[in-house]
Parts: sequence; C-alpha cells; structure tokens
Amino acid sequence: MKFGIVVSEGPYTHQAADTAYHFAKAALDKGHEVPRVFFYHDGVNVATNLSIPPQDERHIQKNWTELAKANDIDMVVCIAAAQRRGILDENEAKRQGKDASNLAEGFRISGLGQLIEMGIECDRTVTFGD
Amino acid sequence: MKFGIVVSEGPYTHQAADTAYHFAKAALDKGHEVPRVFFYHDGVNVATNLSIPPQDERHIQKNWTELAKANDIDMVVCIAAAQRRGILDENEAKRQGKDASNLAEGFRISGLGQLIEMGIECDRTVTFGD
Amino acid sequence: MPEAKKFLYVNRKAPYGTIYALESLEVVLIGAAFEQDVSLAFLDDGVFQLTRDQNTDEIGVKNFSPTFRALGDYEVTKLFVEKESLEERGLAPSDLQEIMYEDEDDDWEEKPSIHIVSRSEMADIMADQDVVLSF
Amino acid sequence: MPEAKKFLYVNRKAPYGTIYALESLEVVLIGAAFEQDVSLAFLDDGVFQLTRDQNTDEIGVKNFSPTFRALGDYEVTKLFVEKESLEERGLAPSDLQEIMYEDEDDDWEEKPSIHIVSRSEMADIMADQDVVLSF
Amino acid sequence: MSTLHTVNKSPFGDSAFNSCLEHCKPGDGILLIEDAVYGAVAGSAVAAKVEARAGDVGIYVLDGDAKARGLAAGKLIKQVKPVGYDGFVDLVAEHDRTQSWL
Amino acid sequence: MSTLHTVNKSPFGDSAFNSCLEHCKPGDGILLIEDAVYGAVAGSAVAAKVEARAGDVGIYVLDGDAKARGLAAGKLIKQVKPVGYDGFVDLVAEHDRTQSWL
Repeated sequence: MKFGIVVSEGPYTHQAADTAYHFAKAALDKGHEVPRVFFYHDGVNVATNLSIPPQDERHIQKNWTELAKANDIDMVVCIAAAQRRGILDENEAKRQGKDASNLAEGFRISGLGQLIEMGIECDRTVTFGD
Repeated sequence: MKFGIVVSEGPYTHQAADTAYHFAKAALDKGHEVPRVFFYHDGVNVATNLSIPPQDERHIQKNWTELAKANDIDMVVCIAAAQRRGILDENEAKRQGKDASNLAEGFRISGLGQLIEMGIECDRTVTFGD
Repeated sequence: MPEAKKFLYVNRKAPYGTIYALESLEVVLIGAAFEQDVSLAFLDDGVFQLTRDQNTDEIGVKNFSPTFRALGDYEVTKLFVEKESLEERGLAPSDLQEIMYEDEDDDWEEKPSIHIVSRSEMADIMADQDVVLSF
Repeated sequence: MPEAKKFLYVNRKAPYGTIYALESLEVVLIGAAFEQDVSLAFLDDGVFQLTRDQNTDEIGVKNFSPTFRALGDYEVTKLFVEKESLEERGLAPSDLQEIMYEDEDDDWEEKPSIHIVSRSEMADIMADQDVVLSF
Repeated sequence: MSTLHTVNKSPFGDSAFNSCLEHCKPGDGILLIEDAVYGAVAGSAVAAKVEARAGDVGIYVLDGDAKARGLAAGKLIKQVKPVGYDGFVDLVAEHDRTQSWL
Repeated sequence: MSTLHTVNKSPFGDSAFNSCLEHCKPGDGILLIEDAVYGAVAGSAVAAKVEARAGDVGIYVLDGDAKARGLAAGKLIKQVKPVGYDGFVDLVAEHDRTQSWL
C-alpha cells in the first residue's frame, strides 16, 4: 500500500516529527511504500541543516535524511510555509538576496500542489501534527 | 518600571511573538524600560534572518530588530534551545563546522542564566507563549 | 483520468492565535486546481474562522476572512459548519459571513456555500471521504 | 547583595509530547546557581512529569525523569504537586517518583521534596511569588 | 499583593482558562488575549463561570484581539473590560506579578 | 468503510479526544498516541466516557508512548489494546481513511 505522510510541527518542540518517522519506518519495514512526506506549517523546520541537538538526543533531521535516502522517499517542504519561517534552499537564497541557505540534504522545496497530489496518488494519507 | 519579556513560541505559527512585540512597544511608549527580551523554546526561531514573509504580512524578525535598535533592548536567544532548532551565529557556526549561520541583527546567543538574571533585575517578568 | 477523490479539510482551530486556519485556506485555494471533490468542515473552535466583522488592524496580522467569500470562484462550494459547535460558543448562524456561489448547473443562480449541520451529520460527512486533511 | 527573589516554575504540561517539561527543567538547573528562593509547581497535566517507571526506549526520546531526583543536589527542594490534578488523572501520590533531599539545617536528614497540596494551597503558593515562569 | 493572570487559548479547546479561574484570588486580574478572547463572549457555554468570578476578580479582554475576531463590545459579557496594549502594560504594572497560563 | 482516528493530546488539557469520541462511528478505531495515551488510564475523570464508547469503537494506545509515560498495561482501561508502530501501520491499512484530531 502507498502511504502519504504529512508532518505539521517542528522538531524537538512537538513529538509529531518523531512519531511520523517511526510510523514511516514501520510502514517500510512491513513492505509498504512511502512515496512522499510533505512538511507543512512548522514542519518545515525539520528540514534545517543547522540543527545541533545535544549528543545524547536523537538528530531528527538526519534521521529523516537517512530514511529518505535508503528508501527513495520524496521529502517535500512547502515553499510558502518555508519562506515565512526561514527555510531556504540555495536557489531561493540567491533569488532573495540572502547570503546563506539552510535546506538539508534529501529535502526539496516545492508548492502545496505536491500535498494534494500525494493525497490523490496514495492509498492512505496520515497527518502528524499538534 | 523595568519589564522583562519572555517569548516562547516561533514567529507566524503562534501569535505570541506579535503580542509580545506590541506589549513591549506600548511599555516603551508609556516610559517604562524593557532592558531585555529572552527568546526560549521555539521563540528562538524569531531570530532567523532567513525569513521571507509575503509582502502583505508583517516581518516579525525585522520588527523586533528595529524596536531593539531604537530602544537599546538586549535580545537574548537561548543557546541550548537555539542549537536544537538550528539558529546559529557566525562564531557558533564556525565552531560546529557549519557553512552557514542565520542569526539576525540585534539578537545575541547566550545561556539560560540571562533569563534568571532578567527575572531578578526586572520589576515584572511577562511570558508570551502557547 | 481516474475518478475524483473526496477531500475533506477539517478546521477545528480559531483564526489568528495560530496560523493553522490561514495555512489551511492556502491549501484549499491551491487544491482547487486539482478538480477533486472538495468539502470543508468547520467544527469546535474552527467555526470562529467564519465570523463576520473581523478587523485585525490593531494586532498587525493580515485579515484573511474575506478570502472565504472568494471560494466560490474556485468552485469550492461545500462549507459544513457544525450547529452544536456554534451553540456552545454563543454563536448563531447569522454571526457568520454570507458566503455564496453561482451554481453553473442551475442557470448560475446564487446559492449559499455554508451548510449548518448537526454533529451527527458532521460525523456522516467525515465518514464519507477519501482523504481527510486536518488543520 | 539584595534579598533573594521568590521564583516559581509552573509546570502544566505532560512530558515528551512537547518539549516544555524538559526545557523547564533545564531552566531550573541553571537557575539553581543564582541562589534565589525556588519552588516548582506541578498542576494539571504537569503532574504527569513526575510519574514513576517512564521508559522512552521505543519512542527514541531522551528520558529526563531521573533528573528530577537530582534536584536536591542543586538545593531545589520544594516541589508542590496539586492533589486535585492527580485525582482527576487517576493518579495517587504513590504513582510519583520518590524525590528526596538532605536537609543541611537538620543534620542532613533525608526528607521528601514533593509536597502534595490542595488546589487552594496551590493558589496561595502562586500568590506568594516575585517571579512566575510558566512552561 | 495581587496577580495579573494572562490566558491566550480558547476556553472551548483548552483547559488553561478554567484552571486560571480556579487558581486566581480575590483582587487578582485576568486578561484574556489572543484566542482566549472567546472566553469573554456572552451566552457561551463558559460565560456563566466567567460571570460568577467577575465579582471579586477583574476580567479584561485585549481589545485588538477581540476586534480581530469580530467581537464588538456588544457581544461581550457585561463585566468584562476591554483594554488596549497600553492598558495591558498598566495592568502588569498595577499588579505585583504576572502569571501566564500557557 | 471505516475510519481510523488518531488523537495526540491529553484529554485533560485539550478537547480533541472528546470531540473525536463524539464524531466517530461504530466500527471505527481510535488510536491514542503521544500525550493522548493518558486518555487510556483507568480510573481517571475521562475513563467512563472511553469505556462507554469501547463497545462499538476499537480503542488502541501506542505502546511506546504509553511506556514512555510510565503507563504499564496494568494501569490502562481493560478494553484498550496496546499496539506498536507496526500495529499502527496495520490499523491505517485496515481502515479506509485516517483522520488526525490535531
């Protein structure tokens, strides 16, 4: 079965990004597909590559990047939500005249249409938020 | 009177950073002092200089930077909370081997002791969060 | 082309205190281009999103409530509002904005997009969907 | 040196679902160095922070509940827990961790840091502070 | 000695306002801000509890937040006093401490 | 045709679980995750409402979240079934849609 996943809250502050991660992993372990994860609202903050959690805590962004790499998950960060909150890829940073970007490997920035498309193409859509 | 202000939620997602801003402005307009604002929890995300809100929306980070500049407010971002969430100044970025930093002008990163000190030295401490 | 899916956008939060209501509306507007069978549910504090006379001048946040009145132009015409949620909050249907659309199947007659439904009807609507997105 | 201020840390949220409980504890630990008159209040869902037998292995989040038992070493010895909040949640005082400190003014006798108080006593404690920080 | 309590979440979705009402003391003030302004609406399921407390506790609503949510003064419980951000500042100064019910 | 409902907030602080209980239908499932696992504790102020619904609705709790919060199986309402993340996946697959009560 194809599972689409929405992550609506930022890392560490809410457990949503962790629960979504464990759910995605379990779905893949059971032979299901997770073609896409869509990061919306504060969920876009999961995609920063500047996070440095304490050494004895999990690294939420890295966990996602590795899971996506190993399983070919399309991790999409909503562009409108990301711009408000300061998550930019290199192109966007250049276009906006910012001298830094912070989008982590494995994530891409795109529009909300990707969320609707996920809902259409997946058998199930599950939202993790607050 | 001296007002210390705590901001505990990130910009745009919660109204807390807006309400705190209007409160600080009103306090200053009435002749009170706001020696320090402490950004904790997701509040640290107010300090990113990569935020690009739509043109018809307020720019929360810039509002704070300007208010602080005009009124000599010490805006402190908690280092532990900031590192988890990916808010870094240049020094910290260098030290951690990150090739980008995103701390906006007018904010400085420091420890939780600054919060306690604010509580001790101010006549009133007001928290804005969720 | 496969048949359209039934999408329900569930709105349970008040506007302005958090951004969920606004960012939900942004999804609805973009989603309209996909020609799915779209409904919006307003229950619990979500009913506050549709109230009249919102004026955000003093709080410096954008007033997005007029956008609801434009939903008809995007062919989003099914807005279900829960009666019990209104009542618990001291609201009457007349406290809500008028949101109309022109029915192309009925000689472009103007019709209301808001339907007040009971809690039990809301449960039926929720149980009749393919995709439920919550805000 | 001016007199110590009375600081109250108010904990109303459950652990793990959100980070507030953990980041509150981080403030308490750092704040201990400032030698103020510190109290912690646990009410509403905050009482869940102190329960026994927390095991976070499966959710991959750090279990910070043992840290409460170290508070005595930081001379943080006044933890007020609201009785009504416990009861509404089906909890008895015995469901909470034992948190002890050694009283230096009483020949280092071991004493409990947790004090179960009524809602009305909690209101009195809140009303007797200089600085109230909420998490 | 008195406390200004601030509440910022809707009383219909969250228990903070209720908890605040049960912990405040005579002479205290409660200021409803952000989504908590809905707690000041007349005729709602929580209005009776607010009215019952309004005798010995000052209940205020942040005017800008009320207007943003379409709540003209006529829709509010009679005993609730609207204040601006400047009034918020005065309330903080007049009370000995501020407690946020987050 | 049935729905899996997920709830992630404590029923003592937030109304989401209550609203879910009032909108779910016979044959549906409710999975309590994150802070909502407290809704599965026996003897609490919400337990009776949960027990009343457990006849026609399957009520599940995410085991890892329950253990994190010190809730061994013995502390839970009898009709509540603990599941792991793999059981969560099965529940999503078995029901026709998932609705998150955020």
